[in-house]
Amino acid sequence: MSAMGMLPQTESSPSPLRGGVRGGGGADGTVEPRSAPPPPPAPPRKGEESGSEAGYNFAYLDEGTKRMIRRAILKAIAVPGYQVPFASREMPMPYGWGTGGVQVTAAILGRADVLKVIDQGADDTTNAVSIRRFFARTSGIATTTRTTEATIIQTRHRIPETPLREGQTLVYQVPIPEPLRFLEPRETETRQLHALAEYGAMHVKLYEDISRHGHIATTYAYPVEVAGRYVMDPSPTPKFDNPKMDQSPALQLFGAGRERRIYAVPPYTSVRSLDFEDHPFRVQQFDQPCALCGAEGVYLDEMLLDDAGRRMFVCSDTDHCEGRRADGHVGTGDAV
Amino acid sequence: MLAPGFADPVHGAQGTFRAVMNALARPGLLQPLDAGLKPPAPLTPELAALALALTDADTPVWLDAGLAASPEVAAYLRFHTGAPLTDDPARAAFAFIRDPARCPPLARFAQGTPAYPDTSTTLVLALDRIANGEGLHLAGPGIKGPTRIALSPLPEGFLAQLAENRAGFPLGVDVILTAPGLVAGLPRSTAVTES
Amino acid sequence: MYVAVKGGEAAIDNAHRLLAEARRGDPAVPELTVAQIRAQMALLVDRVMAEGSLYDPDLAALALKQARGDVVEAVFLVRAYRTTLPRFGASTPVDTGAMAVARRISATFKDLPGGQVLGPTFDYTHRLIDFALAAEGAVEPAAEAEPRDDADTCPRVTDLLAQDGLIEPSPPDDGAPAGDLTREPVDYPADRALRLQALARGDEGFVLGLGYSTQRGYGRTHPFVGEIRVGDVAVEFVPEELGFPVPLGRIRLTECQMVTQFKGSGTAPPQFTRGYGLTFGQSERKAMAMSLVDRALRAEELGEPVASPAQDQEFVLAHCDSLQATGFVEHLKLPHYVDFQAELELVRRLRAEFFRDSDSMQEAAE
Amino acid sequence: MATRPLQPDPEEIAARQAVMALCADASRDDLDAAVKALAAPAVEDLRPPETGLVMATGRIGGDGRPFNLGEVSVTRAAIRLPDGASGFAYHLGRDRTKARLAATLDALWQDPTRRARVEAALEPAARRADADRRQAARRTAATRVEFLTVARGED
Repeated sequence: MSAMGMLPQTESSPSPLRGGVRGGGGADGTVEPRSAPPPPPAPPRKGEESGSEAGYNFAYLDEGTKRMIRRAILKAIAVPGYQVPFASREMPMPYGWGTGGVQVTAAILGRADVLKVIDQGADDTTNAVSIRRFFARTSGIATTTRTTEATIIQTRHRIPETPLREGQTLVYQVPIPEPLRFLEPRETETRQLHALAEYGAMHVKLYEDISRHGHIATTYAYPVEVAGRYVMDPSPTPKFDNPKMDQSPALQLFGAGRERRIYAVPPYTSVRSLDFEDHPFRVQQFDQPCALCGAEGVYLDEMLLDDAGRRMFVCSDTDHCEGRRADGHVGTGDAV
Repeated sequence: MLAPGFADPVHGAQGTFRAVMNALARPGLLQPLDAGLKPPAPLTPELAALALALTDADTPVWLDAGLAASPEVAAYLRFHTGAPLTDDPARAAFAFIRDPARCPPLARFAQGTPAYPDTSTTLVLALDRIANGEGLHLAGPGIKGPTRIALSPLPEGFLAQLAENRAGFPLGVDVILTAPGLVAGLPRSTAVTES
Repeated sequence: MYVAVKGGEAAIDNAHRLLAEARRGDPAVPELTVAQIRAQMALLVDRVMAEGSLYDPDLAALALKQARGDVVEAVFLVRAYRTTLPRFGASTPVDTGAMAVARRISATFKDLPGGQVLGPTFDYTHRLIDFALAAEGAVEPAAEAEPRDDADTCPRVTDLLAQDGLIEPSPPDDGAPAGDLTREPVDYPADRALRLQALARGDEGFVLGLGYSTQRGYGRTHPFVGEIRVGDVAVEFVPEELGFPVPLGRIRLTECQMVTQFKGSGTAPPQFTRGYGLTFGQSERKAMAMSLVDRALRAEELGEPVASPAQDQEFVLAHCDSLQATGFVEHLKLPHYVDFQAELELVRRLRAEFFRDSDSMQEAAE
Repeated sequence: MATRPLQPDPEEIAARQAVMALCADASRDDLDAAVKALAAPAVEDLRPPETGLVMATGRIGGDGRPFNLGEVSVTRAAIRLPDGASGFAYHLGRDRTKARLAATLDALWQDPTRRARVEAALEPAARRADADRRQAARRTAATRVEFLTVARGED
């Protein structure tokens, strides 16, 4: 079997138009003319002249992989909330540590972009530092910690407090993209449920919370309905952030590397947190402001100060907090 | 002699993709697209940019009669993309249409399946002119407030076909509109009406 | 009074430097060479190649050195390296029937053409620690004997059984290329070729546990080892520009043919069924376990109830990859304090409500 | 196409494959010695030597439908001699220098007037490979369990 024989094999594929890169050239980003007469005239490898560090393609991924991911992103935008399967690659960081978000960011990133990476809302958490360095090293693009300066923000578990604007893209790292997974572990089943828009089980689950606890006991990864059709997992952001997704001016892209899914919410799209008439959706509230900047109505981290139970609540969004302090806002600076 | 592809393959493809991504994320809004290509006629620079940025050996491509009739176009696309050409619109991942007035009905292209609505065709049309602020009214995800788009030439019965396409959501095709220097998107999620 | 400081960057840098020193260990002890690892930790290298899904002994040995001997970490390095390389294409299928056999045994026939050949095996060694190995020393050279006439003709046991129609034939080659789970996401149900690819690169411990579970009744298949063979096979590839198969060299493989429970129906005569295992390197445990699980995963095809984990292909395929498993299990050590804060707030509220309710109930009772 | 080696003769292909197999098994030093002994002219890369992957495929049950077993690292080289003859090499591993040497030998071998000298230059490597194989077979043979086949006992 030759490499050529492996190429366009749409006949045997169950879903003929899904472009997993198969066999043959292209995987390395070279554009070797597949029917041009051999021997190939040694085209320069794409990216070798463009990458920032010798030996890496720009943003690490080869061009064939980027094309495959880009096609998935376009489909995801066209069908808001639907999880598009994609041929996730093995990245130089572990599955579960943001490989999906990293692949999405790598596929959309250009030289003019300014990248911000946050984890738990903060730019200085270890995994955020590691991912930001990865892109700085492999693409040479500018990075920032300021939400307002960024064109692309990759995030794990938070949406920035500073309202996003048109032209920005928020890329979420997603561990389990399937909102129905914990109700039905089988992919074959959940795929059918989405196809039929059969979301009754999700409502039953939420309602069981109400009958047991008096209210819905889901505090993060709280399911949403997108554009009136698909129920979607917003990634494990606290439900505090769910309202920020609705009608956001920014494009929201979601990448799940290990589970091999990409999905999207276009700007100005309705994102409704599932709820009931007698139990409307409500977000968490904190009893005190940020101890550093005095902000209220923001999400706070709880820091333990000693073994006597003293604790301090501070902004989870470090950039928002710094900005407020630079503007002269101060908190108590001490434990509650 | 074969016409060259992107002067910088990495960033040419990235820039084209971002224009298309923005176009589909904000249906109807015009995005600038100048990839600096000079493909053989009748392929337009915009059609060529999308083909080079998005297609490869994994994406069967359908060409309309005018494009398919040109061996230079086929050679150009084959060399730069390696994409297999298909004459069955229902098998195409991408369809490139130089002559929109004679575009086959949208329903003849792949519509996707209920389990995999992403396995549908993306159509790329070369128009003479696209303008905002006049013409058809758009509504749906990605659209903020009243948005209008005027297209010419328009395939016959296009509006009814788009309505049918929208009614089948989440199945259906996605349409990318190009004109000289411009690209706009009409994803299947967009409702298009005359008034 | 507390103020905020930047936490991560310097700590990460210093952790990496500390790791480099820890990897090297006591500088008074000579440093391991890659050649030493390749030659003397050969079975470990084989395992990294099998689960790394990349046959390259030098690379696997280097990965083990870098990973301080951690198998999964070494597999990870190999897989990430693989992502950066172009794919030239696929080989012609290797012919295990033409294997230059280093070991070949059958549990179903006492003697057979090609013979029972033990090769370099731990079997029948008494597992007593050899303290002499603590010192360096020469090894007695291996014994040699003139190969028998039939040593080069080593038919598969399954072929011998098939001559009498006693065993089902292998699924015929219809010319369709096999699906590749590294190139497209698995769409369930996955066919047997995809399942074998997943098992071949699957975590040895996980596959072993599943195979064992079938023996204990969770999807029992009544297996016999028809044959295990270990040896070298030639790999060939047809480059575009040449149009004929080019020999790339030889690789060591382990193959297991498991002969299992006979089946019959109104239309088909009773015959044995088969499970198949094939792995890079010398790894009988992996190949045997793989063949058990392969057979168990054929339950639906063979009309058996799908009731046990080893028979459930979504369960097996979604969880057998050591990198996916380790990544997701270990990601729990990443910061989760935003989510945990959300849960804390809820639990505090629920507890407050609980005690308020029980207080009022107590008051009502009093 | 001048550089396409048109070889309809199956015997010729088999002989070329045998030399390729020998080069794949041989060490870089073996090939270097052979190329030096042949006083090979300077070669030009048709394509820079490159390391990539070939998906090794097996067959279900050993003889059935193919499946993907896992990849092997492969290095390839394509060169052209000053007289225009081209040579190719693909083999396991990541040694680009060795691949270019093997491609050079492939190009030289295709010239019928040089063929015997190329094979002679590779003779030491061939002898060593053969001796290694024989020794491995003898050691394996010593571990064969011999049964008196007439008097089968009970299991």
